[in-house]
Amino acid sequence: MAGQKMDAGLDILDVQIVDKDGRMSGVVDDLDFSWDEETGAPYVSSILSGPEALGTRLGGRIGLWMASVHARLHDREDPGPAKISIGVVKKISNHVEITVSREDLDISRSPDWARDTIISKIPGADRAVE
Amino acid sequence: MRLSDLLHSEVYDQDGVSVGHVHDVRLVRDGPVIGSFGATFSIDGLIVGKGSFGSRLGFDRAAMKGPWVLKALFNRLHASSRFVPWDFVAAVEERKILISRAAKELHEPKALDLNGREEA
Amino acid sequence: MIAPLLLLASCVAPDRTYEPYEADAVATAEDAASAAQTALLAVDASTRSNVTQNYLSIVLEEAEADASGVQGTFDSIQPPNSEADRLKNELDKLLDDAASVLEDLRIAIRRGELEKLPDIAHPLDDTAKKLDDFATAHER
Amino acid sequence: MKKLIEITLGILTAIGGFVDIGDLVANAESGARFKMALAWVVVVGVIGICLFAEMAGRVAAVSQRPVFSLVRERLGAKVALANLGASFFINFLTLAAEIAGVALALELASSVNYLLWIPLVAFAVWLVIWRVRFSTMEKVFGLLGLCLLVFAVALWRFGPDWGALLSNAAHPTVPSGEGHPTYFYFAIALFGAAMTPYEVFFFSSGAIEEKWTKKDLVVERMNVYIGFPLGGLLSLALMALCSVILAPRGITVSTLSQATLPTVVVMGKLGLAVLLVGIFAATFGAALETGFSAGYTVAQYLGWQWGKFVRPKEAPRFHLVVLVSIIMGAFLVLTTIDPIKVTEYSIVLAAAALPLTYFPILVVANDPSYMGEHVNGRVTNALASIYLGILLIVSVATIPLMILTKAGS
Repeated sequence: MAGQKMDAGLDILDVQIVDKDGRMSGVVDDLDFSWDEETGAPYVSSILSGPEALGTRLGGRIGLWMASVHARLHDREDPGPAKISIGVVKKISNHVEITVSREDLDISRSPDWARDTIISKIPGADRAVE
Repeated sequence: MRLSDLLHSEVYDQDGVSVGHVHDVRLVRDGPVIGSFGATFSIDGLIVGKGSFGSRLGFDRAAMKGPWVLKALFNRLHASSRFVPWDFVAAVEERKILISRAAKELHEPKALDLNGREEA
Repeated sequence: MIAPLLLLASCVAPDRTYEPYEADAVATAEDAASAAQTALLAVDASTRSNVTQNYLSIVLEEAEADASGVQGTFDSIQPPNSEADRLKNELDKLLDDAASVLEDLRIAIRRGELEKLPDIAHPLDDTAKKLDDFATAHER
Repeated sequence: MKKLIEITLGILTAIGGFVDIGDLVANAESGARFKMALAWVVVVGVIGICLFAEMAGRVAAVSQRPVFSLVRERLGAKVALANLGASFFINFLTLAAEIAGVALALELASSVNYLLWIPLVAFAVWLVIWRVRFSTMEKVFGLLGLCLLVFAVALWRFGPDWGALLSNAAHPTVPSGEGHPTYFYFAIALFGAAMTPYEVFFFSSGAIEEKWTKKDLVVERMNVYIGFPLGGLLSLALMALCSVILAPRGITVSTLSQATLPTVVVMGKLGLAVLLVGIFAATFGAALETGFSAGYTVAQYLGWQWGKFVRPKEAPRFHLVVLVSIIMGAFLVLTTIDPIKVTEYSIVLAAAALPLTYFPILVVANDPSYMGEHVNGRVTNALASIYLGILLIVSVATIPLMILTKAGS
């Protein structure tokens, strides 16, 4: 829908992201803009999601704390916030639907500490209940 | 540049007079084609106003009718909102945006309908 | 932010004059009367219909704990003058009476002597009334 | 038949959510101290929870968005984080209180000290969340919770002067010896107990767990309009029982056993057995709901996968939050802190935090970009606007009243 308009804060910021299999894959914590080389106008190039992006946005002590806890659990040196290219977005409505799998996203670049260290070690973690 | 760099920044007109804070950023789908998404959104302009409470509740949507108490309250709060077309933006600095026009040249933002079109 | 508020809400300031001390005495008498009445009601229930011993023992233990708790709190407040001393003596006598019956009740129920409960509880009725009268007399 | 079974979702959230440890304590206490003079608050609370739970359920069924996701989206990351902090803390206190409630019910049945039951109860709560099917869990605790009907049976068998009860409820007066601040403090406690936010966290997330869609709106409304008023009636029956049996003897309620005493006096051993099953089911059900809600709120704020409709390994952080909350809740009550006091604080603080949760629900329920044709009608909006006013007044009045009345003592 060319020419369609929306208000970024109202319609996309803080919206749930859902992957191609309908699995929840984070929240739109921020948007990243690039500059169009011809017109010079900024355009949305990617969605930022995860504690680094949220931490920066929250600012203050809580934001720093959030980013540092995340960094410690994931043992990486400041990789910058996780990005999801706008190119893999399928639809923006009640959810932001994307065309790829959660595992293939930048937000899954670090191993999942909660899953690997704790939850997967409890019997039944792999069993579907329904 | 990130969306959060723009939101809540204070906007000053050509005479250095504050117009208010950025409540929201209006996007329009006319940007470059990226991946399967197609044409991406580029920035249409800034919605700027005094105070900031309730800018993201959706009461500025044309189709949002009620409850009337809240609708009336937020209409009043947002009556002073102004739309700053992106062409007017001269510089984006730390928490501060400078525009190249005078505050009085700005108009109220137009409400969007459910299909993302501005109301006449 | 909430923790200090909870502390503030629950802390007991020392009483420097007679009036607040008397108010504390009234509250103590009311609470002790409530505990005594609870025990009486439980014993009454046990005579009218069969109630499990487990249940009765919990109710009676809690009533005893309640009564000794309020007495302990009251005794920890320093009486500000001699008038308050007299008030304290009067109330302590009643509290002791209630406590001793409640203790006997607990011992009896532990031994499984359910049939003895009404007789043991009997004087508690009178004590509870006196506690009520005390509260009424000093209420303002 | 299928519809009948589906209504158990409503009955679970009503019995386990409406009547939980908070309602048992608040209704018993206010019945014993104020007779029926606070009955109107229960009615106001029931209408309020019906109104907002129906909205939250409808939003979830239509837009597939649970409550805390909306809170984040409408209030923004910062305000929603403050809300998350408050809601999570209050929900945590409630979870701890419910675990203690289950343990106290077991103590009354076994005379084994409740503290010894707590680790076992906490483990059982976690195990049910981990292993038992969502719908099975609802049915079991929903149906067992109906044992609380014994309150109504006991009241009827006691044969009170119905006219006097009604007139006391219709013409509320503050009894002598009680001040107005205490009266309003208890009113807030009852209101908070009736409208605790975890009910809508759970109800809306549960609707998504159950894969409700627009087609289920009729069932959704029946759940709310039958389930919650039923819970409210049971609360009123308990209040009335305490007002006719405890109040005349000057008994104030400070333990769960005192709240059970009127039923036992009237119904004896059998009544006690049924009542303890009912309290067990209601508090256990509410412990499940608050345990889930701990995970729901955090996961929905951060966009993590949540829910029992996926394997635990698919929602590891959600399950970790649930697990840690249950363990911490158990530790809190193991400190021998008075579980009744924890309950009181949880419902009163819940009352103070109500607008944070209910305001975003009201906003989104009016937003056609989510709701399409299913936006609120005029009557709903008129009522909801009045309630928003009430919620704001309650929220502002709570903390000052808490300090003024030394928490109702």
